[in-house]
Amino acid sequence: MNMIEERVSKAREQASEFFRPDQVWPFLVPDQPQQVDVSKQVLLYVEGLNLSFDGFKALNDLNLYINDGELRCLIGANGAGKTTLMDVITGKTQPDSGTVYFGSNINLLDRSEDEIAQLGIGRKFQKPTVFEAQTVFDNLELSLKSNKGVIPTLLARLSPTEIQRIDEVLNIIGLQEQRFMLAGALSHGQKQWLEIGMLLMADPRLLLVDEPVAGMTPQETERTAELLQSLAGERTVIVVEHDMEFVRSIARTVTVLHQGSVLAEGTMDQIQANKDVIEVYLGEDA
Amino acid sequence: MKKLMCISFWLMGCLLPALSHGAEPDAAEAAIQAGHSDSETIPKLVQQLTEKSLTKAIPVLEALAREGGETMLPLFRTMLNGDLYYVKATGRVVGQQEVDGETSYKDLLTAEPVTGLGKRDTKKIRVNNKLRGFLRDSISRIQLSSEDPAKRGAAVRSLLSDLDDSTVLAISEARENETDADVMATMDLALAMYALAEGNSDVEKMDAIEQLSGSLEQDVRNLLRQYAEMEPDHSDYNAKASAAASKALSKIQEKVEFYGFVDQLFFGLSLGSVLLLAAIGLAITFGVMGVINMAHGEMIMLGAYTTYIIQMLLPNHIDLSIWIAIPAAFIVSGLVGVAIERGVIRHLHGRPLETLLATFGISLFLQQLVRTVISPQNVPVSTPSWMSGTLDINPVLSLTLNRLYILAFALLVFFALLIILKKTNLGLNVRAVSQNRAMARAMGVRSDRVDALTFGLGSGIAGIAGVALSQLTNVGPNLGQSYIIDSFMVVVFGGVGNLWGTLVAAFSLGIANKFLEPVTGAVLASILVLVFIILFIQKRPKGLFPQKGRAAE
Amino acid sequence: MSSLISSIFANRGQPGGRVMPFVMILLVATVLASCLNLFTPEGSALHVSTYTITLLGKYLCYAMLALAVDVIWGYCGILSLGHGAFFALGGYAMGMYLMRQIGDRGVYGNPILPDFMVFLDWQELPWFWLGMDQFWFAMIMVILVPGILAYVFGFLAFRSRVTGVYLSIMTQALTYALMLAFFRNEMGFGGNNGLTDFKDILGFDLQSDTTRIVLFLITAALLSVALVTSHWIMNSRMGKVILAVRDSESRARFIGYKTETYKVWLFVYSAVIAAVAGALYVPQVGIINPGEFSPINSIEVVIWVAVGGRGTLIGAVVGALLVNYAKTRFTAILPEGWLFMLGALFVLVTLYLPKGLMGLYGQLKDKFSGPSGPSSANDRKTSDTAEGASA
Amino acid sequence: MKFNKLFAGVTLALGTSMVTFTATAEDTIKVGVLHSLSGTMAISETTLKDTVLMMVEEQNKAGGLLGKKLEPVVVDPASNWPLFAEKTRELLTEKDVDVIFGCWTSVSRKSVLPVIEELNGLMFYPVQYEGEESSKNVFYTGAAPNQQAIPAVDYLMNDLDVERWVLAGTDYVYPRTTNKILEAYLKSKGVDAKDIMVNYTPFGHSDWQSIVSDIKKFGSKGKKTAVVSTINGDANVPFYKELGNQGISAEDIPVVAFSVGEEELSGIDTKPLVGHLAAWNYFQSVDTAENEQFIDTWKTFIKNEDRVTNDPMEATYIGFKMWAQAVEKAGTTDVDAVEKAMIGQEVKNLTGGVAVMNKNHHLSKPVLIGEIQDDGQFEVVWETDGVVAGDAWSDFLPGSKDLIADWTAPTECGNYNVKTKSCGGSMATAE
Repeated sequence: MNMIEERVSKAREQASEFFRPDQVWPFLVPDQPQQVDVSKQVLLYVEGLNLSFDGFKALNDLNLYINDGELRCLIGANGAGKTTLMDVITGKTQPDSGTVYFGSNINLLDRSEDEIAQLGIGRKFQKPTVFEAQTVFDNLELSLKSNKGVIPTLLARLSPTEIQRIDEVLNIIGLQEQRFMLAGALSHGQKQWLEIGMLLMADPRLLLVDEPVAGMTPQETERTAELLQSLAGERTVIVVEHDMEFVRSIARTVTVLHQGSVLAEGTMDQIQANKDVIEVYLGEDA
Repeated sequence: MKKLMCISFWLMGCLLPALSHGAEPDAAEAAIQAGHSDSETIPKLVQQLTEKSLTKAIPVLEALAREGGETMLPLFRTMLNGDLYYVKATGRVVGQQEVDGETSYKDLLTAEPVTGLGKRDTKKIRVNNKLRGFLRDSISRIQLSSEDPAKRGAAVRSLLSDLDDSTVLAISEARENETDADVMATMDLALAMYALAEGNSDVEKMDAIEQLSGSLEQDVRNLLRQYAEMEPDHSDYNAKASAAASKALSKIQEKVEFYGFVDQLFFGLSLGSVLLLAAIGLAITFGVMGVINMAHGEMIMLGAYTTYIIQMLLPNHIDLSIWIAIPAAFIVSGLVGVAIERGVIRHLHGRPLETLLATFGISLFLQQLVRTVISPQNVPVSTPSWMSGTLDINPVLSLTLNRLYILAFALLVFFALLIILKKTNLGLNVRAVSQNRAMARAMGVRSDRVDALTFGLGSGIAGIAGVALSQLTNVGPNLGQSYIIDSFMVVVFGGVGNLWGTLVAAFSLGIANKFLEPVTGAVLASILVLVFIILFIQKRPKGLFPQKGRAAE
Repeated sequence: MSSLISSIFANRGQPGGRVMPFVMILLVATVLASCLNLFTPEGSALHVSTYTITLLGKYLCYAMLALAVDVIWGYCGILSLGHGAFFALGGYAMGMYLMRQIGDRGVYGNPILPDFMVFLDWQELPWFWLGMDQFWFAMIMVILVPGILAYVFGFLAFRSRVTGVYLSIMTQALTYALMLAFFRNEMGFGGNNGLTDFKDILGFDLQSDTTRIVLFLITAALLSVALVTSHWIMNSRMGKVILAVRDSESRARFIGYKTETYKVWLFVYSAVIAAVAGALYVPQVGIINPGEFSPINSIEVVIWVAVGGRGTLIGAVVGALLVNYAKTRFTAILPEGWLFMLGALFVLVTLYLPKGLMGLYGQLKDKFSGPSGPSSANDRKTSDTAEGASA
Repeated sequence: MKFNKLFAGVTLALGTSMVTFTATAEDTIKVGVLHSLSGTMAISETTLKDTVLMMVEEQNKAGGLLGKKLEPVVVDPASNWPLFAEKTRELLTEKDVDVIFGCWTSVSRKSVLPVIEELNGLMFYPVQYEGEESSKNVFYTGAAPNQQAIPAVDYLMNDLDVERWVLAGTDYVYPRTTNKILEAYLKSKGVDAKDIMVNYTPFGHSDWQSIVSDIKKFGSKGKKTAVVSTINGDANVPFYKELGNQGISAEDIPVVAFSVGEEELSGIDTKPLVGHLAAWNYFQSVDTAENEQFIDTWKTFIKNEDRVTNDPMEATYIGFKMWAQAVEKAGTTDVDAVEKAMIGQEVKNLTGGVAVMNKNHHLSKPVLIGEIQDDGQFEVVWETDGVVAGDAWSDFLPGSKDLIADWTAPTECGNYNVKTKSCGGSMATAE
């Protein structure tokens, strides 16, 4: 008897909760663009991340904090989990456990790739991926920060400010001459630049850059270093790179990954002096 | 015991396919020569067969059976097979035989060969179903005294549906001298049925019901049902017997339902084995190489046509033809597969959608080729004698032999393939190329050769599947078309690149289909299965057993 | 200054090609043919027979279907082997309307039930036939039913990222399942016989030449509308997103486009074009039956597109017209040879004409007038990567 | 832009080339042949095309018709139903044929019907079908259900004492209708509803295990059982094979089929079929002088000793002969005149007796039942006394029991309702 009463009252409670006049139902709440909360000066929180593929631990209790406006380099041997980490941050892969927060308020694991991109996290792939069948200009136009719903996109017209913005970026990446060339016809280095340009178009808060100078000439590498350095401060940049010279030239803080977790963190000099690192990573080179 | 019999029977079927023919008629002929019949009446009666119309033939045959007894066996058998003729000119009744394409005749009463007759000189003595039924019954009755216990048992069983005084008398006489336990049990059953049907005392009937209650024989059930459902105003009504009968019936029913379930399971497994055979070649070309071969169905078709051609070439060795056809079909389809790979697919590497279109074109081409070269009609493929018939477990459960063989064959092919891929050098190369082409090439694997061989292997196995399918269904230009969608479904459902997945998928789809069919009907069952797969793939895009890890991305 | 130049040239190498002149030619040709049918005497050398008109009308419906396939295959890399299903569903919706229009003129004279239902002893109209006697309702159904099916299928498939070959096979299974279903007489769509023996549409006699001409012109007009709309979509930023999805879906996602939504809506758009084509097809050929669902029909459409040149709107239309015209001609001369030809066409086009006739035209132009721009020089390469991405 | 000009040229060229000039040679009578030569139905229909060509050749040898030669016009509708309508229009308007012999499936006939009525053509349809149709412009020379199904059931009931019935068919209109008619007929004969089992399968069904096992169970209830099969084409072989494999012989449960003829048997291993039955109006094995001559002519014409003849071929033969006679009688090939002259025409059957064209455009023919022999031929085991008149509208269907067809004055209606005394439906308004 008691039990039934209890249940009825509980149900009534639930029902009244559901029909509360001062609230809309959760599924009717419009998606509000959330502001990233960086009051703690930290832009990215990665905590306790675990991920395994068929028994192979790609990420092993990984913890990483990136400050707002920082330029961070990630280094590590192949299979250390660098790319997998990026996959997790950008929503491509779901971890087995752990949390990833953008600012202190946005849980990235709840979101899909495109939502994460719209939050202002841009990613450059290891292998340059641009839309090869379209012109450089179109590539940049597509990357504009704009409403990316179907109907707005269908009706979108380039405004003068947007065209100006594209020109600006074309200048930065040095591809004004090639603006009407198909992206597929660009050289490897130019594609890398174009991809970085596409990231810039979106005006991102956080840039994840995977091996930006692979296959570049020394001059191009130098320009890339300059570019990345100029970005830091206003934006936050995480660079994954194998080229130690390049890392040294840009990095303020370096994080070393090994077997899916953080091995060491510090300035380049500190890292190079770190025993563990010498053993597992630099040791191989020496 | 049954299991043992089953296995030994199977082995015999496999090893001695050619031996099952032609031993028995001679024994019966010897009996004729001993000849104790009335030399006057029998030939006269036989003569009447050529004159009487079909409806009047039964009294003549009855008289013959009465007069001739065992000596009539060859005549009855020949007539049953439709090989009884008479010479137009003389009216002499002869049996026709075909040996190695040669037609010969012999007198059935004297067993003397009759020479000098051509096909035009004789006319067939017609039989219809009524006559066939009668002949079969007579043969059974005569065979009650056969040497072979299995034959005696079959004879009694076939008489169960038609028990009359004379039959029962014959059975009870035979019962006296019977030594074989199984046959004795069947005979007792027959006598019990008779006692229930015609008996006088209640005690007798109750005993009979008691005796019948464990039997699965269809005729027993019908008889019991008669009693169980008998209306109270019926003259034979007996409340006690009726209750006992319905109790016995429900006991039997439980068993029947169980065996019905087993039967359905077997149907499902059998359909699954067909799906497995059809899909397994695809699992290799699609799963391992990533090539969509829409001409896969036509590889199956080529295999089936190879069987047909082998049977055309060896018309007198149907029993052997399958054994020749299996390697032949493998080679034919395999070579065509290699040719397709070298000629077309190689040029479309890394463009799977294009491969799909090109191979679809090839499939149209091959179909039309068969139509033009062979015939647009279906072609006849015979079933070897060792593959026809059933394996009777009990009266309600009998498994058809050809399905049983195909089930075993499908599993054999599957495991052979598994071993090839796991243990041989070719398998190693195939797996290497499928996982990382560039690296395999760098290691010295000749990837183009491996591609051609893999494709040949997949196609060859499709050819073998064609041999099996030729035993079940039409062999015609459209054969492949009807299996291609199902094959794709199986592979996709199981998970591309996973042979075990294909196995599980084939059998689960087969069984699901067969268990749905009684509820929904055949069409709706296949629609439901298709819709289920479509939804399933949305849920798990990589199938039941997906390949995991970064390599799978 | 530089921004001005950008805006002018932003549309260079436009994905749709030049479509307006083509539409003009199409419309002029159809109107001309119609006039020649209506206003010239039968024996005249210029007379276009009604037979030719129905034939051309059929071709135009096919062209529209090809356009639908091209929109998703050529531009978005989704190879649908089941577009015949949407075509047939549109056709069935139209067929149901036409069936209801027969009224009591059927052989059994039943004012409500179509003949095949009387035949099978049905007592009342199934619920899904209700309302189909209203033209507006039927036309909504023409669009709604295939549209919703495409939406549900696309939503499920694209959300779970079924792509490439898997998707092709699933679409094939979809149309195959529908074919089996429509073959069932219990479904209430006339089983194997389908719907036929139509009398009139909106009160106009379907057998009069004028009605035929009007249907023919409407088909041409709607094909033009579809061409222009598709052209507009493909030249908008959405078109660029669609190309981006085809060439590198993950990149598109990482710059913030919800690609599955784009794919779903494009799929629905394409399905609706196919459905409208089917709805126009039925009154012109006079019958719709489950054979239209058969997977081989859908695959044939793909080859029309491939022949014409995928990724160009005009190519799809031209391909459909050419292949079907060839089919009409060759089956008359050598019925047995047609399948050989069709088979060979599949193989040769995929091997040697990956961009179809429109691509061939580009290739030839380059050969004779020298390399004129970067776009054609890179055709081959881009098509390769396009495929790689869609795999 | 260049391309567009080019394309414009091409379209114009296409357009004009289709404005075909029909060279109207007045000295021939054109005979249209509308049978699929490719696609799924080509297997069956190609034979009928050849039969018509043979009949045309024979007729021309005998001096043609009305002093003119006959000229066959063959088109290929490719087993594609809309294409049947299109090709009919082509035959009637572009090729100006005087008569069409064609169609096999019901759906192809239904597709052709509106066109042939619109353009007032004349067609002969040579295949057994479900009935429920009579068009002014079509003559049906194949069997209606009462000329095949009902006699077959009578035979099973009276001669084989069958009490339980399995009606198994492919799921399309012919089996559906035939089974509806049979169900009503059996019930009218006092058969209980639970002694009838109806089953439908899709086209080309190949896995018959469950259904055959159901039939076996259904047939093991102690009453004599028979299967009435309207299973179509390709599905038959696996069906009979499964029957044989599950040990069901023709004596236990005979199967009587309406779609299995000599032509179908020539493509299969007949061993499992021996003893099963088929009902037709014609069997190749029937021993008459006309038949012998027909078979000889056929084998010479087709240059193949192994080719067989079958019922639809006889129907084509009868239809062609009747048409020729009607044209002679009318003295013209004008459709209306020939249509009037057709009614009452008589042609000797190949199986003996005389076929008569009735007022409802259906034939009166004898019905034969044959048992399948191991050489792929049939042994006639039963035949009707005299001929049976084809019934366009079945008396056993509620929708059509009051309908008759009568194309003579004053009725002139394909679906005349004898109760309301009115001509319902399309045929009346089309006049």
